[in-house]
Formats: sequence, C-alpha cells, structure tokens
Amino acid sequence: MDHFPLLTAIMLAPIIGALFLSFLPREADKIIKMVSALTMMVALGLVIYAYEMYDFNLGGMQFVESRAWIQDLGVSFILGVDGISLPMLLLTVLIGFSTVFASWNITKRSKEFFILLLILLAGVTGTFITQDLFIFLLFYEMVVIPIYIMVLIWGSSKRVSKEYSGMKLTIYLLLGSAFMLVGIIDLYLNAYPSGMRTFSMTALAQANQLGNLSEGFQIFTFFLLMIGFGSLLSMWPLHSWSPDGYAGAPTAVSMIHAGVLKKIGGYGLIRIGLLILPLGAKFWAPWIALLAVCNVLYAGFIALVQKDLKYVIGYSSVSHMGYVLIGFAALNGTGMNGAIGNMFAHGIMSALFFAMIGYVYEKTHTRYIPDLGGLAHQMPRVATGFMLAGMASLGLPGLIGFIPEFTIFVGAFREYPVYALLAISGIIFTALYILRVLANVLFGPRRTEFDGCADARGVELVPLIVLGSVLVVFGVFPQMLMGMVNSGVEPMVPFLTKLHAAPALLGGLFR
Amino acid sequence: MDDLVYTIAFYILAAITIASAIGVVTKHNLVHSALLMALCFIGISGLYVLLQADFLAAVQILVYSGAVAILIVLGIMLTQRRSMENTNPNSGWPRGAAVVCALLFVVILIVIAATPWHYSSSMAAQDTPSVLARLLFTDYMVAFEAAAVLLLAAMMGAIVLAKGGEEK
Amino acid sequence: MISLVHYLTVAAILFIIGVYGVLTKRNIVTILMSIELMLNAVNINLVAFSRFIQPEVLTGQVFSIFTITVAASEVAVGLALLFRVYHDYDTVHIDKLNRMRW
Amino acid sequence: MNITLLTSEIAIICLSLLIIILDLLLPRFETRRSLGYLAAAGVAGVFAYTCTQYGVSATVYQGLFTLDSFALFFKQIFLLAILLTLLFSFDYVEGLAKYQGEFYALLLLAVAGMMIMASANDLLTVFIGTELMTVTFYILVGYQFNSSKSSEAGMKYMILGSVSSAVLLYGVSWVYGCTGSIVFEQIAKHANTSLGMLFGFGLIVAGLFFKMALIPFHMWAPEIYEGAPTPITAMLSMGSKVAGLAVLLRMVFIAFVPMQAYWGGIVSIIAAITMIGGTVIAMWQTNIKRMMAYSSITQAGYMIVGLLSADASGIKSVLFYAMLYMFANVGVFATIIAVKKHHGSNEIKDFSGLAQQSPLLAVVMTVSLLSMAGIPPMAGFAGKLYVFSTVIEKGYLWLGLLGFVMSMISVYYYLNVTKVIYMNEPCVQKEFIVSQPLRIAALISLLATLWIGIYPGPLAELANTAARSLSIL
Amino acid sequence: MFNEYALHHAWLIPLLPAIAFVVIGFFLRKSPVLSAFLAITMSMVSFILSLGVGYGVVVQHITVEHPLIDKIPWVDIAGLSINMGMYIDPVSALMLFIVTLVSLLVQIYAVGYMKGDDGFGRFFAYLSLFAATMLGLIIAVNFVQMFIFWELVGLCSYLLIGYYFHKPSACEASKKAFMTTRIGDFGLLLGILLLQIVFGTLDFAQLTIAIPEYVQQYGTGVLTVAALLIFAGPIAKSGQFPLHVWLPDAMEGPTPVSALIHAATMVVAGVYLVVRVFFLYSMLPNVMLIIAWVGGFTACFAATIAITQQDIKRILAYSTISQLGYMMLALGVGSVTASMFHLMTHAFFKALMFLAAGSVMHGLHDKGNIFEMGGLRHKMPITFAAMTIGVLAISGIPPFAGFFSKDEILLAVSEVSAPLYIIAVVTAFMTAFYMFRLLFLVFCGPEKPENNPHEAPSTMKFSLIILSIFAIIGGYIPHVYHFGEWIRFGDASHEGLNWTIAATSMVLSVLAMALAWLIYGSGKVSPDRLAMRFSTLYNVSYHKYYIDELYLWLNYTFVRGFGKILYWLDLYIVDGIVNGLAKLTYRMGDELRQWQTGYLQQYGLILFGAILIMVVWLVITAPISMASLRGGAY
Repeated sequence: MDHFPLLTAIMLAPIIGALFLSFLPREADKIIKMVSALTMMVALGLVIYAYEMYDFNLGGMQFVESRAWIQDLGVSFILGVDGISLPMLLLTVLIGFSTVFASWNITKRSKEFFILLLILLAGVTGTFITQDLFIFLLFYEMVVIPIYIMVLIWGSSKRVSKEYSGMKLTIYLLLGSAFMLVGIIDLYLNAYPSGMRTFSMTALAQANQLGNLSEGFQIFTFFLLMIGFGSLLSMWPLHSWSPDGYAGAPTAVSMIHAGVLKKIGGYGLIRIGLLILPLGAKFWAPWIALLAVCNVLYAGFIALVQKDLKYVIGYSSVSHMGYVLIGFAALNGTGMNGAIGNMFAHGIMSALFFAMIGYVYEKTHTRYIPDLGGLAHQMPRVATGFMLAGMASLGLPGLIGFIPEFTIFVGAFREYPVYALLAISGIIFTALYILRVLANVLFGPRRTEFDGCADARGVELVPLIVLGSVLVVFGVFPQMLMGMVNSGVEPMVPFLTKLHAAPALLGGLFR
Repeated sequence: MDDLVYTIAFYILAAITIASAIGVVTKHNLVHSALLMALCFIGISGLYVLLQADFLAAVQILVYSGAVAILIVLGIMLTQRRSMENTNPNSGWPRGAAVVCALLFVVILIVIAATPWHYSSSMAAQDTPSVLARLLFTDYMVAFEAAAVLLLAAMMGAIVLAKGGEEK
Repeated sequence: MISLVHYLTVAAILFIIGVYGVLTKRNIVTILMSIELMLNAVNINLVAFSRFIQPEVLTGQVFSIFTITVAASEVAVGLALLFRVYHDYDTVHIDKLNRMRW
Repeated sequence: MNITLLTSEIAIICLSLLIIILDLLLPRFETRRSLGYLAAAGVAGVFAYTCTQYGVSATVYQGLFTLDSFALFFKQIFLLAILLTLLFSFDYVEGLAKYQGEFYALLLLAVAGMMIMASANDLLTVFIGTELMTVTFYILVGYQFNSSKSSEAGMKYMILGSVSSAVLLYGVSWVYGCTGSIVFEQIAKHANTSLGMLFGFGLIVAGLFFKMALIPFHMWAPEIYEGAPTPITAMLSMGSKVAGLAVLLRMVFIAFVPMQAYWGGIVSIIAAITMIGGTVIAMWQTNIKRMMAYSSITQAGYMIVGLLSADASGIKSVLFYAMLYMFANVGVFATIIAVKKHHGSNEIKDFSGLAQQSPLLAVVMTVSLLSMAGIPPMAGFAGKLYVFSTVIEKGYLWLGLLGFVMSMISVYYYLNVTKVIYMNEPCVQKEFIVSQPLRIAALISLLATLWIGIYPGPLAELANTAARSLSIL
Repeated sequence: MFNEYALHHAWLIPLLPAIAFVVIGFFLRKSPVLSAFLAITMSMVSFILSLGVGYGVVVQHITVEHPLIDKIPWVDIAGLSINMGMYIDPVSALMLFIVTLVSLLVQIYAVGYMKGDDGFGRFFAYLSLFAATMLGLIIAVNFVQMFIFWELVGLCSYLLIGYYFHKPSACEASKKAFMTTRIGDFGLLLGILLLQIVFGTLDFAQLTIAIPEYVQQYGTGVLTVAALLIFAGPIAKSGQFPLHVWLPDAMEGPTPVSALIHAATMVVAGVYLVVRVFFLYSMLPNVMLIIAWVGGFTACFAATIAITQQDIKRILAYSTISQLGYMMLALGVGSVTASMFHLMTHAFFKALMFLAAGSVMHGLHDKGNIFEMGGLRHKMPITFAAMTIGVLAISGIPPFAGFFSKDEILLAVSEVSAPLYIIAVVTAFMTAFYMFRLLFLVFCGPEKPENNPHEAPSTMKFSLIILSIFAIIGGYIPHVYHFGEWIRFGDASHEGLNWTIAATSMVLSVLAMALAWLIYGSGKVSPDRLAMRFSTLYNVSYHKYYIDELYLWLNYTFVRGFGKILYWLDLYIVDGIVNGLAKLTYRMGDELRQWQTGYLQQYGLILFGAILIMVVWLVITAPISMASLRGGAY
C-alpha cells in the first residue's frame, strides 16, 4: 500500500469520470449513466477496500500521502484518513453511488447532470480525506456551484421558487463560509509565527499545546468557525436554508446535501474547531448544546406541521443535526463517538428518504402530503424504503440510527442533563412526524389515481438496496461503524479529559 | 524698483489671467469664452516670463493661444450652427459645485499657507531652451518618446473618430 | 515681494475656476476649455516651483512642456469625440448625454 | 545606459507602427484579420521575450525608467491581457465599420502606455505613460461608430479622465514643490509630512484611484464599460485598472514610504466602501458589461486591500490577485463577445441557454465569474486568501471579514448570470458560432483560472519575486 | 444432553424466527404455503428449544439469584460498551415457554384465519419478526438489549396493528400504539441513561451487585428517579393508566395478532421488565407503592370501561389492560411469583379468548359488535367451548387457570394493603361480569338471521383446543408443582390457598355471572334501561372517560399548535431576518445606484467632493499622525 495512492485515486475517480463524460456526445444517455455508475462503483470499491484495510490497532492517520503544494503559504497536499474521516468517506461514496441510480430516470440534459454530480462528489470526497486546511477549503466550496446549477435545472419546488431556494442555499452557505474563512485565516496567522506558517491540520492542532493560541483568541476564532460550520450543519438559527434548499433541489442533490454535505459542518467542527481550538470549543460547548436543543425540538415541531414531504425531511434533518451538535458539545469520547456515528447514520437514512421521495415525486408528480396516500398498495418496495428510512430516523434499534443516538445521549446526559433531557424528548416528536408521514403517504385506502404508478424496479432499486442494506447491516452490527469511529475518537479521549479538567477561561493545562 | 515693476507686472498679469478665466466660465457666448481663454493663456505666458521660463512662455503662446484656441474655435464652428447667444449655459448643480469649489479653494489656501517653503537661493538657469533640450533628450527620453507616440495616437484617433463619426 | 505663494495662489484660483467650469458648464466645449484652465494652473505651479525651489534644474519646466503636449492631444481627441457626440446626439450639451444610467 | 531594457516597449510600439503601415498597404476590401493575427503574434513574441528578463533589475535614464521583476510581472499581465483580448476580439473587430487596422494599432499603443507605467520610476514618466494609455482609450472607447452609446462613453471618459489627470498633475506639482524632485527615490529621500506634501499625495492617489475606479471615484466606470466596444471594456478593466495599481504600488512603496501612517485609514475605508458599493449595485444590473463594471470596481476594492499590509507579502498578494483577475476577465469578456455576436446585444438575458449552445463558454463564464467571487477551487479564492491574510495579519480583521462577506454576496449577481446560462432555454435558435481564436482564449483563461486556483504555488513564487524586487522593501 | 444444548444455545430461540423473517420477507412473500410452513417450523423448533431450556433450568437448579449468562460484545467504544447475550433464569425460561408456545399456536391458527389474504406472506414475516424480537427481549442481558428489543417489539406491534393498512382506522391505531409506547420509552431511555451515568454499566448482573452497594452508600434519591423513569416504559407498553389508550385501538390488527401480541406476550413485556429489574425496585418501597397503585387503579379503571363496550375485541382489550394492572399490582406489593403466575395463566386464557373471538369474527365475516351476535353456540360449538373455558378461567372459577393465579395475587395484596385489596376484589367482580356478558350476548340467546356463521377451519380449531387445555390446567399444575418455589425473588411464596380469599373471590364471580345472566342472558333486566338510568356513568364508561378525546385535543392544540407557531416563527422571524437582510442589501443597491444618474457633472461633483473629503482627511489626520513621524527627512 505504500506505493498506490489510494486516496488520490478515490478523489480522482469522479473527476476523471466527469472529464470523460464531457467528451461523450450528449445523446449517449445510457453510456453517460453507465460511466457515472462505473466511476462511483470504482470509488466505492476503493473506499470499501480502504475501510477494510484500515488498521485499527495502529489507529490514527493512514494511507497518508503528502506532497508539497504551496511553499510560501505552508500548504502541502496531505491526504489521510482516520476513524473520523473514513466513515464520512464511506458515507460519501455510498450515497454518491446511490445518487447515480436515483437519477437514472433523468433524461433532460443528462450529460450536464452527471458531470455536475461527479464534480460535486469529488468535492465532498476531497473534503474528508484532506488533512490540510487549504486543500480542505478548496474542496469545501467546490460543491456549492454544481449544487446551485443542479437545483436550477433539475429542481422543483412548491412553496418558494427553485431559483429562490437555490440562491438562498448557495448564498447562505457561502456567507457562513465567509466567517469560517476569516476564522481559518486568523488561525493560520496566529498559530505559528511568520515563516513557519502552515495549513496542516496536524501541525495546527499542536499550536495550542505550544501555547501559541491564547484563550481569548481561541474563543473568538471558534466563534467564527462555529458560524461557518454551524450554518452548513444547519445549527439553529442558521438553518433556514435547509428546508427550502432541499425542497427545491433534485433528488440527487437533496440526497447528497442532507446526506453528506451537512456532515462536513460537523466534521469541520470536530477536526478543526475542537482539535485545533480546544479552549474555544470548551467555551462555546454549552451554547452549542443549547442551540442543539433548539434544533431538535424547534425543527421537530415544525416538521410536524409541514405538508410538503421534502419539507418534513428537511426539518427533520435539521432536527437530527441537533443530536450531532449536542453529542459534539458534550466534549467527551462517548458524545464524540455518537456525533460522528450519527452523522453517518443520518446521512444514510436521509439519503434513503430523499431517494424514496424522489421516486414518489417522479411517479406521482406531487410531494404534497394530503394529495398522497396508500402508496404501499402500488409501490410496496418504495414503501419498504420509506419505512426503513423512517424507522431509522426515529431511532429504531436494529437500524443504523439507534446506537449513535444512544451513544450521544449517554455522552450528553453526563454533561448537560437538562439539555439532554430536552433533546431526548425529541425522540417522541420525531416519531410523531415520521409516523404521520408514513401513515399519510404509504397507508390508507388505495387511490386509483396512483394505479398507473409503477413500483421501483431494476436499477431504480439500487439506492434502496444499497442504502437500505447499510441501514440494516450497520444497525445490526453497529461495531462495524462505531469501531471505526471509535478508533478515531479513542486517541482524542485523553485530550478531551484534559480539556474537561482545564479550568474554564484560564487556560490551565492548555496554555 | 525692479521689485516694484515685477510686482505690478505680476498683479496685472494675474488679474488678466484670472479675470479672463472667470470670463471663460461665466460668459454666455461661447465665442467670447474661447477668446477670453486665449487671453488667459497669454496672461499665463506673461507669468512664465516673470518666472524666467521664456521658452515655456513662447510654447504657451504657440500651443495654447495659437493651436488650442483655434482648435476650440473650430470645434465651436463645427457644432454650433445657430446663433451664438446663450450657447454657454450653466447646468446641473451650480450651487453644489460652488460649495465644493469654495471648500477646495479654502483647503488649497490653507495648504499653501501652512506649508513651509524652502526657497532655493541659487540662480535660475540661463539659456533655458538648450537646458530643456538636453534634459528632454537625455533624462526624459522615455517620456519624450512616449509623448511622441501619444501625439501620434491622438492624431490618429482624432482623425479616425472625426471621420468615423461623419461617415457613419 | 512676489513669492512662490502668490503664484501658487493664482494657480489655485485658476484651478478652482477650471473645476467650477467643468462642474457647471453645460456646453462640452466650455468644459474642455475649463480642463485647459486646470492644466494651465498645474503648469503655473510647476514652473513656479521650478523657479523658486530648484532654479538650477528645470524639472518643472520640462514637466510643463509635457503637460502642454498632453493637453493639446487631449483637446484634439476631445474635439474629435465632440464631433461624434454632436453627430449622434445633435447637441453639445453634456446633460443630454445620459442614455446609460443606473 | 542599457537601452535593451526598453526592448519590449519599443517592440510593441514598432509593432503598432508596422500595423498602421500594413493597414495602408493592404487593399481596401481585405479584412484586417491578418493584422490582428500579426498583432497577436507580435505580442506573443514580446511576451516570450519578457519571460527571459526575470531577474533583471536595472534602470536607465538616471533611474527614471526601471525594469525589475515587479515591472516585468505587470508587463506580462498587460501582454497576456492584450494577447488574449486580441484572440477573442478578431470577430468583434471585423464587425467594426472601418479603421480596423488602426484599432489594433491603438490598442497596442495603449498597452505600450501601460508598460511604461509599470516601469516608470518618476512622476513624469508615470504621467506620460498614463496619458498615453488613457488618451488612447478615449479614442478606443468611442470607436464603435454605429453606436451613440460609444460616443457618449468616449466623451464622458475623456472629460472625467482629463479632469482626473489634471487633479493628478496638480498633486504631482505639489509633490514636486515639496520635495524638489519627481524621481521616486528622491521623493522618498526628501519626503516630509508637510501639508503640501500630504495634499499632493492625496491628489495623486485620488487620480490613481480614479484610474482604478474605486468608489467614490468610480462614477465613470459603469457608463464607459457599457458604452465601449467590448474588447476595450475588457482592456479597461484588465489593463487600465491594473496599470493604475502598478503605479500606485510603486509610488506608495517607494516614493511615499514615509507617509505610510497616513494612507492606512483612507485605503481601508475606500476599500470597504468599494467592496460594499460595487457589490450591492451590481445586483441590479441587467447589462452584462455594466455589471462587469461594478464587478471590476469591487475587484479593485479587493486589490487595494493588499496595500494596507505595506510589506512584501501585501504586494505579492496584490500582484497575484491582479494576474488571476486578468484571466478571469478574459474568460468573461470572451464569452460576452461571443454572445454579443450571436444576439447583438449585451443584456444578461441574452445568455439564455448558453450552456446548451456552447457548453465550453458556459463553463468558462461560470468559472471566471466565480473566480472573481472568490469561490474555491477557482483562482480568485487563492487570491483573496493571500490578500486578506496579509491584512488580517496587520490587524484589519474587520476588513477581511467584510471582504469575504461581500465576495460571498457578490456570488448572488454572478450566479444570476449563471442561472440564465444554465436554467433558461436558448431564446434564439440558430447555430452558435465560436471562432477558434476565441475558443483558445477562453480555454486558456479557464485552465489558468483553475490551475492557479488549485496549484497557486508557481504564480505565488513569481509574484513573490516580483514583490521583493521593489527595492525599498 | 438436549437441555445442555438448549441452555447454551438459547440464543437460537430468537434467531430462528429472525431467519424465518428474513427468508420470508425477501424470498417467500409471494408464496403463502412456504412462508407459513417456514414460520411455523421455526417457531416449532424454537418452542422445542425453549422447552429444553425450561427443563434445563429445572434440572440444573438455575435460580433467579444464579442465572445462566452468556454474552458477546456488540458495541465497544470509549465510554460505552454494550453486550448482547442471553440471561437464562426461571423467569426468562418461563417467558420463553409462554411466548414460543403462544406464538406457535397463533401461527398455526393464522394459517386458517388469514387464508386468502393478500399479505399472507407479509403477515407471517411480521409474526416471525415479532417472535424473534420478543424472544430477544426475554433473554436480554442488559438494559440496552432490553431496550432494543423493547422498541423492536413495538415496531412489530406497529406493523401488525397497521397490517390492514388500507383501513385508515388501522393506520391511526398503529400510529397511536407506537406513539404512546414511545412516550413511555422516552422515560425508559432516560432511566437507562441515568443508570448508565451513575453506574457506568447497564448489565443486569452487574447492576444486581452494584445497586445495593450504591443504596448503602448514597441512599435512594437518584435511583428513585431512575426507577420511576424506567417504569414509564412498562406503563406504556403494558397499557397502564394513563398510557393505556393505544391497546384497545390496537385491536384494529388481525385477531391472531391481538391474541399473540396484545394479550399474551408483548404487553406483558412491561411486567417482565419490572420483574427483570426487580433488584432495583425491591430497594425502593416508595416506587413499589406507586407501581401497586398504578396497577390497581388500572385494573379497576379498565374493568369499568370494559363493562359498557360493545366490540368484542375491545372488551377483551380492556380486560387485558385490567389483567395487566393486576399483574402490576402484584409486583407492586412485592410478589413476583403471583405476577408471573398470572402472567402465564393470563397468556393462556386471554390468547384463547382472543382466538375464539377471532373465530367468531371469522365466522361472522369480521363483524365485531356483540349486540349484533347471538346464539352462536349452535353453529360454533368448539369456539363456544373455548370461549367458555376462557371466561371461566378469567373469572377465577376453579379449577381453571385464572383461579389460582388470581388468588395468589389477592393473597399477596391483602397482606400489604387493604384498599388495594378491595380494589382488586371489585375488579375481579367486574371482570367476571363483563366476561359473562360477552359470553351470553355472543353465544346465547336467539340466533340472528342476518348472520350466517360457520365454524372455524381445522388449524384454528387446533389452536383453540390446545390453548383450552392450557387454560384449564395451566393454573392447577403449577400450583401443585410449586411454581412459587421456582420463580421467586426474595418474596414469600404461597404454598396452598388461603380459603377465605379464594372463597370471597369465587362467590363474587358467581354473583357477577348471575347478574350478567339476569341482564344479558335471560333478558329480565333491560340493559338499555340500565344505561338510561345511569346515563352519566354509562356515557363516561362507554366513552372511556374521554381520555382519547383529551389526548387528541392535547395533541392537536398543544403539539400541533406549537408546531404551527414555531413554523410561523421560522417563516417570518428566523427566515424573515435572513430574507430581510437580503432585501436590505438589495434595497441598498437600489438606493446607491440612483446616484448613477448619467449626468456627467454630477459625477464630477462627487469626484471632487470625494477628493475634498480625502484631502481634508489627510490634512486633519496629519497633525495627529505627525507625532509618530516627526523628525522625518528634509
């Protein structure tokens, strides 16, 4: 493994695919789709290989590749994965692979669609494997524009126009990232004195130990990062792009956005916020926990009264991100494990959800809940997917969502009993809106107007099978996920313990 | 005595210059303005003489009072086909302009007054044309050549624009 | 005794008059003339400085020569443009020239 | 006295003269495309030649004209700009009623002016270079004989430009009066902070700000950009602005070093106003060229931010930004020209369905616009990172934040164009012709923008060398 | 030995039905015969294995104090490790036996009952899944495993209640079931988390040791909270007041489901949970008292509702609630034995009654109102017999199963609290009354001509017969063979009957039967007139104390109302600020562009204004900045 640049290959696979696609004639619809599928299949295979080959005993960054990139900025092209990024990477390619098939029925300008899709996926992939902040930033926003264009061309929306929702999504996230950028630059400038500056995350993470980052600085900079990553993660009250955005976006984009992109926010909070600015994280953690509770309950309640399927799931994902946030805010190994695990879990289930909504919308041309009903008669397979996603979403044990949520609760309950209590009450409201959706969409008397709607079949089933089986397998054998996550979190535990011991606002051990 | 003559000459020339300049911007007849401008330029050339810049004074008269003024008059001729009465009206925001100009003037005066000037006691250069010529063709060669190119460009441009506009 | 300050003041007045002309006169020709006034003010400044600060080096005068050159070429181009404008708009009034805005 | 330092300028001027002569010799019915190719080839040759000059640091004519890496860097920007502009404007020039040969010649003369500005080491050369550039631009802006907008723009540019030249000159005269010299090093030696000096400095800076179209000295820009022939608009926004920047940088960092304490406040405020104003007004534009005018105003705001850091890294960031800004502009204007040829107008709505008619141009346009907005992985991001990290380092955190926020807001109007390009269906169903040179220019801009964005190392190195060659630092 | 094998492979018991579920769910859904065959076979094997387990427990003297535990790590991460495994003691062995038996019989029954249904395969898949999860719950070694399967049985319940998903009422009922139990699960989860925080483990065996030590050291404060929270789970799952509302509605599911899940097995999970963590509750007398009162109240309360209900399955459902209350009551007074005993007998006779009711409905084409039935004893003799046995058993008539277990409970209660004892006895009376009411109305009296009943098919009859046998002997035999010795948790087991108590309850039952006969059997007293007479009471009872309406109103007004308010907030405040800012920026652009008038001289004015300001700024800041720069050159 020393010689084969596995991570580069994973990242380049979609890019090469996209390049290849751009030379295909636009009429070659089938070939375009095949190539996209093949590309993602290669990426998926490589990631699964990496997942399997990852050495738990060794832990830490593996498959590391490093090249000098920009000397004067201290940027190097460092790739590497650990137990935190590898699940995210797996999530990305899993969903990416599924989106190709979820978009199989796109005939309008399919070439452009798949090129954009692959670029988007390359961007997300890169975000998770890079260990250099500059390269991270390169990938971080690479995804924004393809998403915008995809919303515009292939999107659909009801309450607000898709132009509006696409623009809102884009500008909102970019504005958030403006704060993040400033924070990162600030960090970059202050971590090391001039001449030794670096964007390497590992090196930056050591700056705190060296005492280069004062507590006040950390608090301020973490705040900037929090705005950036928080808005991507749809942290209350920075969430309002999310439901509108999902509602406007085409299926694939909703899947990727809810499934993977949001997770970059959480990933960034952990990888950059916590590891580099621990005192800042510690200062803000209680506030994050409070906002997390807002996320869970506020969005949960709102999801309850939504009439558009995508809005329900949109708000639901906002609500679920609350769990991630509170797990993060707990700042202990358990909470962190849960937060990362839950990011993965939520990714899979929301992607499945959106894929199923996509099918339903494609067939019935409506997402308005009162117009739907009894679809389990005509579309049993889609109904199964819906059920799976819904049940995972409400945290049913045996599916992927439960263990991470439980872990979060264990972690968070220790630190913030009251917040955790409120957040846990979210499981009731989640159940309430999920069941409402399931009942109103899937069940009920057979409606003749949907008799013509065929069930998913053939390749259309791929997302359901892939995501569904991940949902179940990782639910039944959670160690497959949590073990990996834990191998990334475990090394942080002494660090977190020390952080807890550090007296607030004084620096203490961390000076 | 010399000083007095110098002073009187200065004030007269300055008065001519300023008065005619004021005339340029206040006269309602464009032709009058143009003529006053020529007068103003002559006044300035007088000032140059006082400043011992005789070559420049000559150039001033030739280029400005001669060429430029004629060019301007030509411009007036070509564009003004009707009566010359009231061809030079005010427009826009005279009050705002007056305020800005007044303030700017005050600022300039303050600056003039507040800046400590370090007069040189050395004598003025004699035979300015030859000194200038040497300077132009040695130190300021690049600028000189560039100016030549500029003139070429301006000429070419003027022709192109004027002709192009005519024969549209 | 006439000193530098006097010349500077004359130049300042001339400059301000030029500015005022540019800002208030409607006729483009007058505006061009006003610009010439401004440039002449500059020249007075330059020559005066040259005389009083550095009489032995004629930098200011050289500069003035270039200024005059440039002014002449500007007038030439300006008048050519004036013909075009007059041709297109049938007017030489600057405030009629606002087809493009906002 | 090493006259070879002037080779590139002389070559460009000679090229221009050659074109004039050939234009006379060519038969009337012949298109002047060949002259365009000649110009492009010549510029490419000069560009290649300039590449060999790096590392030179010498002056001629008593230090009035200097050639160092800094000047070279800018010259290369100008040469590249004109080269690419030529490539994408053959079609456009062919559409001009006449005087096509002169068009090329004048364009080259303008570039010569810019190159002189980049090398100028004294106020006089600066002034003449500037005038050579601007006067030529007055002419070129009014070059489109069938458009009244063009003549209006030319007239307005001429008046305001001359006024600003006069203001600049007035300032020059004051600086001369206070220091007794017009050579930068001498000025620095004699610089004091008397009121006259400050006044002169202020006026000079104002004049240059006018050239760079910074708010509130920007009022001319939208009209002139809109009315001018598109290649000229491109050159205005690439050349004129960047040349102003070159002069400003050299002047501020060599001649006016003792006044560093003074410009910080002004530059930061003007930069802030420029970033905000340019961005918010651009949102309302329906004409793409006018929008680009505001966009370039904003960009100039970003560029002068680098001045604040007042050290080599600041200059480097500005240089870096100028280069990528040039590439982004090429992409945009190439697309504008292609669309204009197709639709005959420059409204944003004419871009409808460009993605389907010419995917390449659609991508180029999008990438270029986003590069200006500073979205990674386009070059603009790296540029902004450089620029803002240098000023944040100096403590202007608010400015950095404002800059990034504004650049993200600016995405709004850039994306509005993208929206039209991608979402709408083509409104005119006829074949969309993209000529080969234009395609090449667009492609170069695309690749350069992405390349600089992803791998900014080499350019950063180059910019660094250039910045360090400003000897005083 | 077989029992050795069974004991150490008890994990197979849940696994086999799980396999059945997977195979049926994925491959055999379209094939009724195969799916039924597979499901039943697997259940059969599970049943045999659980018999082996039961036997093994007896012969190897595994007691509640010394269980057989086997576990493997499932999740092991920083700060949390969860095992999966099996926890075999007499209680779980008994539960395994009950669940596998009932589920086997119900599956056999369902072959007949569900014949011809579109979702036949799906039904058997669900049943298998349920069996798997319920069995997994039984052998849980720790709270997490318990909770996981706890939720999963809830899921199965949800799926099976909503089995007829084309019926809106079934959808609603399934939703309600899930939601209500979810509320309990919320408490349960909190309680579990609290234990995890306090003890760092959720393992039953470890907690058994840790809790007494903890109580000694720190008292019971936190534990009380945890125990009460945990009890929220059983309240919801076992249909205790006030979260009982879902259980009657759950009767929307197919009748075999009602028999299996909502009578015999899943609903007793709550009871089982309390028994399983009795090591915790036994430390907390106050909590025990609360449990007892909740149970007692529920028992009585549900009985009062059951009296007026008209739907056959609803009556049985309220009866189930009532009986579950009994079990809770028994636990509350500290008698695990009585509770588990009653749990077992109840499973037999209640399943029997449900299956019989299913048979009736099957015969009458899904008609459920008992007032529309009558005289069915002629056409459906087997069903009649089965139902009669069930009614006798539940009414506590000796020697049927219910008599012994109910007696045990009454005895245990009488030793602790007199009021509770009275409640229990009154409940027993009412139970007998409404049960006989049902029996008389359905099977006696004249036949209704519009009904065209027919006896059930043989598979159904088979299950009825087997369960009848268990309902007859299920009380006596354990009673004789020292059930109480076997299943006990430190409490006194009652060998032999207390004849005072037994006689009281028996007499009351007979009286109730007589009263029911008077009103419903013979027609001497008109039920309508009684209803008119006590109209308020009747209405309150008939409308189940309006609790459903209350919850509906609460849900609608508060939850949905709150949701609407928040949505408004989101749209107009949170999003409004965002849009407002955007609009502000946009308007600002509009304002600023108004300056761009196209009038050149205005531009000039602005230009010079700006120059003026800039110069003035420079000049003004000069003296200020000069200080730092004073002494410059020149």
